[in-house]
Amino acid sequence: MSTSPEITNSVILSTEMFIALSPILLLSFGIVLSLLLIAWRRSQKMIALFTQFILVITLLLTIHLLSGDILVGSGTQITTLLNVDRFSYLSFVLICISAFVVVSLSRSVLKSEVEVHDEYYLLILLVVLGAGILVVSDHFASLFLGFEVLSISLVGLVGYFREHEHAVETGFKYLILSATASSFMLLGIAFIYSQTGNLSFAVSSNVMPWSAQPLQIFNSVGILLLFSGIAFKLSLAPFHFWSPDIYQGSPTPITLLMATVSKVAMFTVLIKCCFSQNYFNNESFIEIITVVALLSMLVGNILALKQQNIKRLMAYSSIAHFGYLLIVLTVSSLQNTEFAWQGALFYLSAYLLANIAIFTVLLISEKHRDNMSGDRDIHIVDWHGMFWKNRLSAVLVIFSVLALAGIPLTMGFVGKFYLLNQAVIFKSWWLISGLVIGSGIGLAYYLPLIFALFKDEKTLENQVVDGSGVYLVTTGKQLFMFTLLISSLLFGIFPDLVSQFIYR
Amino acid sequence: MMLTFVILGLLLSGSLAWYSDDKPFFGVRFQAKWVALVAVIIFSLIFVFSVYLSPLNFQTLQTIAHVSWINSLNINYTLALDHLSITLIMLTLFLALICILVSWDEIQEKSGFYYFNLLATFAGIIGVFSAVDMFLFFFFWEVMLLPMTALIAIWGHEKRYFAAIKFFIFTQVSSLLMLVAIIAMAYIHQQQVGDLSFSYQDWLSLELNNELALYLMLGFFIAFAVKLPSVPFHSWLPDAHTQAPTAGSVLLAGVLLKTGAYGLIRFVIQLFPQASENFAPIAVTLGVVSILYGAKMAFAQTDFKRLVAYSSISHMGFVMLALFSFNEIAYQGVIVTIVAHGLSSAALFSLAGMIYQRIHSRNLTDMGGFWQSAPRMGGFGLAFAAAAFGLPGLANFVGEFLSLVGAYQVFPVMVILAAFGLIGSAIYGMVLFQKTFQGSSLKTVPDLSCRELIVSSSLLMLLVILGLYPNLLLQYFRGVIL
Amino acid sequence: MTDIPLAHVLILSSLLFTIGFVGVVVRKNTLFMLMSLEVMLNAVGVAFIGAGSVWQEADGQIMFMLILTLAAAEVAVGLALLIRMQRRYRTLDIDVLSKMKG
Amino acid sequence: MNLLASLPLYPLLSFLVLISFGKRLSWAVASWLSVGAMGLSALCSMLLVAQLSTSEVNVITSHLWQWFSVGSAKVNVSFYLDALSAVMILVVTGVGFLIHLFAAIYMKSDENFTRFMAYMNLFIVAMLVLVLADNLVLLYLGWEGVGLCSFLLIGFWYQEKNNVLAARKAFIVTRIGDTAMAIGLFLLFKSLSSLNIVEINQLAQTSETFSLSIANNEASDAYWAALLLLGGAVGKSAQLPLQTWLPDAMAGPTPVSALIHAATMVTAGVYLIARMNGVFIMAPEVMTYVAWLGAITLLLAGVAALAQTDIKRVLAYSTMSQIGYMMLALGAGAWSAGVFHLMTHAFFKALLFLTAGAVILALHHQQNLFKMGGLLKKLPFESALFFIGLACLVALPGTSGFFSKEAIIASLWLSPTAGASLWWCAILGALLTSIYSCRLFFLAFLGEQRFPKDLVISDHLETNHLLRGALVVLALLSLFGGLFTIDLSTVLPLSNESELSPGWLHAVAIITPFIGIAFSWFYFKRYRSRDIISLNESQSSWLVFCRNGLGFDVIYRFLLVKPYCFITQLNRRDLFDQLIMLSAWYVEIWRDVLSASQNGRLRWFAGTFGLSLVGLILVVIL
Repeated sequence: MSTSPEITNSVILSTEMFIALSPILLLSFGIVLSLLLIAWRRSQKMIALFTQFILVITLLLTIHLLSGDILVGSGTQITTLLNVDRFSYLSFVLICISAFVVVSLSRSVLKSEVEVHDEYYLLILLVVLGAGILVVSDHFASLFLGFEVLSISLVGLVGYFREHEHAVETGFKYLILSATASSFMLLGIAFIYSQTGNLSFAVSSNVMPWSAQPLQIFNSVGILLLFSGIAFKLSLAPFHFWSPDIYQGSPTPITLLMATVSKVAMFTVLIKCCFSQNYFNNESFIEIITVVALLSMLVGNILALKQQNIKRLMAYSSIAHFGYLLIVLTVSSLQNTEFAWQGALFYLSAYLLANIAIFTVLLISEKHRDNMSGDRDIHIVDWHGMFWKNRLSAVLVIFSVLALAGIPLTMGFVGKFYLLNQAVIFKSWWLISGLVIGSGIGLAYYLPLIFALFKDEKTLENQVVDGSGVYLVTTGKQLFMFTLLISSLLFGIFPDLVSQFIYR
Repeated sequence: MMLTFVILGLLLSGSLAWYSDDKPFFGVRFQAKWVALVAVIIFSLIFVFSVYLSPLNFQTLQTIAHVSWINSLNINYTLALDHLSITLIMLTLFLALICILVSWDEIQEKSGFYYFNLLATFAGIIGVFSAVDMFLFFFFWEVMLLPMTALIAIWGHEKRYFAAIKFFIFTQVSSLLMLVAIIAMAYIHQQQVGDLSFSYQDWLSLELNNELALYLMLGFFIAFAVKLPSVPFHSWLPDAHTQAPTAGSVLLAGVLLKTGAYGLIRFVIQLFPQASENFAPIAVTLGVVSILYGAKMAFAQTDFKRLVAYSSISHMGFVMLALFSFNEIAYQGVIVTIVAHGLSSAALFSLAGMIYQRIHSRNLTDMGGFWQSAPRMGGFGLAFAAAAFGLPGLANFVGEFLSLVGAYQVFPVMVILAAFGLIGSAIYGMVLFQKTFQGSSLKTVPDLSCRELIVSSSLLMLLVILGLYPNLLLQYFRGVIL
Repeated sequence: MTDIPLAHVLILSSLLFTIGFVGVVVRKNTLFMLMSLEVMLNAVGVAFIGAGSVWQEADGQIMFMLILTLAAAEVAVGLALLIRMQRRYRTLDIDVLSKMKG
Repeated sequence: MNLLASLPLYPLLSFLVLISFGKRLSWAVASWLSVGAMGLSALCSMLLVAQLSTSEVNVITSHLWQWFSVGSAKVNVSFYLDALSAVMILVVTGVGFLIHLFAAIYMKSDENFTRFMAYMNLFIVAMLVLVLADNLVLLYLGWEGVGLCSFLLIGFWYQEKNNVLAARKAFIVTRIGDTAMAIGLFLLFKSLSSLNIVEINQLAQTSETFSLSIANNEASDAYWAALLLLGGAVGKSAQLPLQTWLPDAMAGPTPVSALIHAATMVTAGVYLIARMNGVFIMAPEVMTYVAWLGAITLLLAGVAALAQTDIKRVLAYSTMSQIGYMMLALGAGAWSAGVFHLMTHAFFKALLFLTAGAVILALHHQQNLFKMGGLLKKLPFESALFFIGLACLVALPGTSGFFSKEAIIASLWLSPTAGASLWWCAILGALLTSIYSCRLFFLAFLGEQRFPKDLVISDHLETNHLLRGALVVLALLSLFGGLFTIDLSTVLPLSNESELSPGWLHAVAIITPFIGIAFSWFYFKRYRSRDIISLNESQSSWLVFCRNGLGFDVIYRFLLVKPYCFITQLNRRDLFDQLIMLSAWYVEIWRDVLSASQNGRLRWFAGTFGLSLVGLILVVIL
């Protein structure tokens, strides 16, 4: 239910604003076109190709806008709701890339079904649209709108394959919990609105009207509730309970979608909201951030320790990673928000790359096992000896796991280095020790995962993968995996390639 | 430039060895181990000649390569050499030869990947010894760990995964502390001098207040104390040694422990002279405790490799004691001990490997009386055990004697306690030698093959030469005032 | 303009919200969970209306309009899932849906 | 390469040849090589001594290369020959050559003969380096080398368990002494900042800080340095605290006991104290400790020798007591008397051991005295030689033992650091010596034949002229050794015989051996009477206590060995490792708790939402 702004008179939307917003407009136009396409001819291949086409066009347009000079400085304000600046469109680039990957991966998953799944692609486009709105939002209403578009379409996607045993359970859990979270967030927004009187992120101190005296308690509780809603979506520590089950229950491409698109969007909007409202000099907010960050670093890593199911393991590791990312928020003054943004974006791109790689290999081994009957989830034991059977995917997994663990030679390390830079500058010693202990515990489950690839016990007790174990991987997939490997290595050793693109 | 050439060359030849493992190549069945051997020989010759011929005076740090890497944080790829790193790199290259020869026919399956990991570790270690930009140092410090952990995890013995994980986590967590210290130092440099810099030479000129300097020094000290296993952080070493393949433990004991000592010399003593001066009493007690504790634990072991591992902890205790006594004689003792311990522990571990290949067990109880059937191995075993407990005439004695004489000037009581370590080392040296070679002979064991003979005799020859003429090494370290 | 102090409105909406929340946590039947979700959303609506009236702006009411649409969308999807659950598990008890553990 | 540098070279070369070729060499070639090398070095040492006596500066040095430098002090591999080391090299190479000759024949039947001779040569090299070293570090090298060779030779027949244990015990006990000496070295370097022996002796006298007793504690550097050097000497020469290893060292072949545990190695401690007299003079209290130590060891060893049943252990304890005499002499300041006794003792103790070896071989490895008896008739030649040895041991007038022991006893009465009481100990020791020698002689040679009649005496030792020649030379040396008046005045400080000690001292000293002989003639009548066939040693608890070395072994095992083993076994699994594993286990517990919280129930998830909100509010408020 996207509202297309062209109908209102043009004074609100000048051409320059129109250009600035063009990627998101193009996206929504694309959704409408795909609806028409479904109405015209229902063919699985057509809709998939069209969605990929739309995403590529949006991506190219955003990159063109970025390389241009429209988005310099604090960015253009489009109506009070949206504010487009460099960093939001940089994260939108990340979102489009991962959405494109999700769409191309799910083409092979959907092929095995019998009826046509065009609404699957539509929902993915809606998720991307929601993320797009979130990324550029500057107002609580647009935040709320983006949040809801994202969550509702994800609910549809999460329980997509009806005959999977956990489909209903996952759908229901996600629906109820995201509804609760959004209502908590709304309550928070209501409280903040009642105190400050304005819903937009831009700080304006209009005076309290005559009767009500300012109730400071509601303002800070409001901020807390707002943060809890966002924290739910980022699956940070105290609100992380939903993510393992949903990650495990939903189909793999959708898990990837959730792990990348929704989290990147939510984190960008969290940074935008914090920096524009300069919450960072609000002392209690920093305290909450530190507590939540520490909790998620420890809980995320500890929970993953003996986890055998790879999807749940990825869920826990993403909890931990967003715990690390929260360090970015503990900025001490306005002018080094620039540096915080760079650190966050670099770390997010490293995290994305690693997740995409692991989920691609996960999908391949799942597809291989599907035609072997039994659709049980992939466990670490299924990946035994993969290094000796198909080397490329094993090397890819090794490097992405190392990136997640933050070992040099990979992009993850440079990301962690930036975070540490941030933490050391602002002397947040608690977060540093949390980071050190967290990555120490993290190694205790990343390393067994890597060693499992090398184990080639001849006697596989639960014979899941057949003797040969050599997956037949289409050349397209191999090429894709090869590019992923090369890019993760290249960006790891020469991080300047990425950062000079961010730092302009 | 030649150093980068050596490092990259080792990596490339490792991948060549991996790629060309038993593939027919112009008719001859190419073997990874030959590729590795030839590569190491070539690169060590290149290194030796280029150092020998280079006009630079290596008394102080001479930068070899300087290329900008991450210019947003002013990090650049700078390598530098001085006498200390040259000696250690030469020790590494020599032990590289020994590792390849030792694992000649021990590694049968997946040997291509094995030699890749081996050469990659050597490249990482040479990088560690020569990196001067702290970020690059940390980069090599971690890169060196990956192939080493792979070596332990894939070709190790029964409990290899646990040992590999423990080894990795120990070093990783402690080096993260070092990373925090590095970043903090970089920012202090920014505050004091204006621009952000990670290069070691710039940091030498910083002056820090005492309390901050102590914390920073501790950050570095813990990372190197874990690597040079001093007592509280040593428990990864016995596990890593017992489970690693022979070449792995030769490499681990011979060189990886030396990176800890090198780090202490370069980045703790010279970077924070004042802070380490008032930290010295604690560090010296740590050193003495690890000498006595290592000797005591070594005596209690029944596993050959575990015993030798604990003995290296004891030997490294001498290094810690001598380093923190800030005495010029002790510093020379440290240099000789480092090289001597590198050779003698590498020798003992290759001996352990030879015995393991013959009786497929490391347990001292099922050894005994090998002197009867393998007199030459017995002779070498005696010489290496003698080196371990510091028999004069072999290199370890010179190192220990100089360290203790130097340290005595500053900490007399501590040195007397450390001297009990000499008795302790004699006891475990006896236990090690007598349980394997003397006593009633249970099994007959074939004597040394010619390959093993080359390995042992080259090691012994070096130990004797260094023992009787240590000036070969010490002339470079005259008058180096810490 | 009946001058109901802002605090009262906020406290009312918080109370209503907690009632809805407790409803979600305690009720075993999925239908009632959806209903208590509605209660929570409406409580937030009240808060917005109250805040809007204090600041003499229409923002609060616009937000309430948005919340209504949201509530409608959620209930629609919720009921669809409800029907699927009824057909699959023959019961509406929420604890049936807790197979994924650990 | 002048003569002095070549002295240790010959045995070293023969050692290298023997080791590298090992079993491929036949007996003849190996024995010729080793004995020949020894002969060459003996000849060379005689030439050197002759050269020394003619040269006016009475010191010969030869510098090989600079080993390393400790700060400003240069530690180099160079040899230094003066009167004292001349005596020592004569003893080492002379007696060593004769023992090598005997060993070549004695060990003929052993299959790793070459390894044995190689070790013997290596031992001689190490001993020569020890004696000729011009600085303490080179001396320490010789010192440890000698310790290693004694370990190898004691544990030569390493198949039996107790040989292995004896070798280990010898090495570790001497190693304790060596560590004490090493610490002494460090102290000497710290206070005198030089390691060269001659410099140290001069500096010790001149530098005032060295002997100045520091105000608070009265012990001065000299006191500690001397005490530590004494610790080293005590370890090597098997004196009181560290003497338990010598009796067990008899597990090695007899030539080894002769060479190492009688003539050369055990005297290294005496040599060290004599050589470092400069330091000891500056610490008179330590000199008295040395004297008292020597006296007590003297008495203990004498008592223990009385109760032994094995012929070699008797000789071992007698060596210990004779070295006690030397220590007593050095403690009393009679430096040259001590060294003189060292020389004569080397001759007759080597003679005693070799003849005992011949007797043991003749009786097919029978070492128990109570299984011998009546050998005078069976082995007249050996018994005569044994009698000569015992005569010198007991110091009957005219024998070399008499001259050296009298010199020591005479100088005790008046010496400042020793006194009358020590003189009486020396006399009592002489008495004990004569008693156990007679007991030994009666048991072994007089009395009834207690070994089985049909035992044919293996005679291949008898007919060997070379062997007999060697023994005869040794006998002559021990009889007339006393006549060589070695003039050590240039090296060692003169002891004060100036004022005369009371006349009757001399008489008492001469009579005591005869009193002892007379007493044992009647007391041990049973042993020498012809008609008693079976004799077995009495098992009275007191005698068994003495036989096991007066309980020192038991004490040490109880005080040191057991607790050390207990502690190591207690902490086998490495306390620190447990701590780390504890933290890993703690994380494990948290993992189980948290994964239980993931119970998959939707209502629980919603509930945690509210709970965590309340928690965070509390955090904000606190």
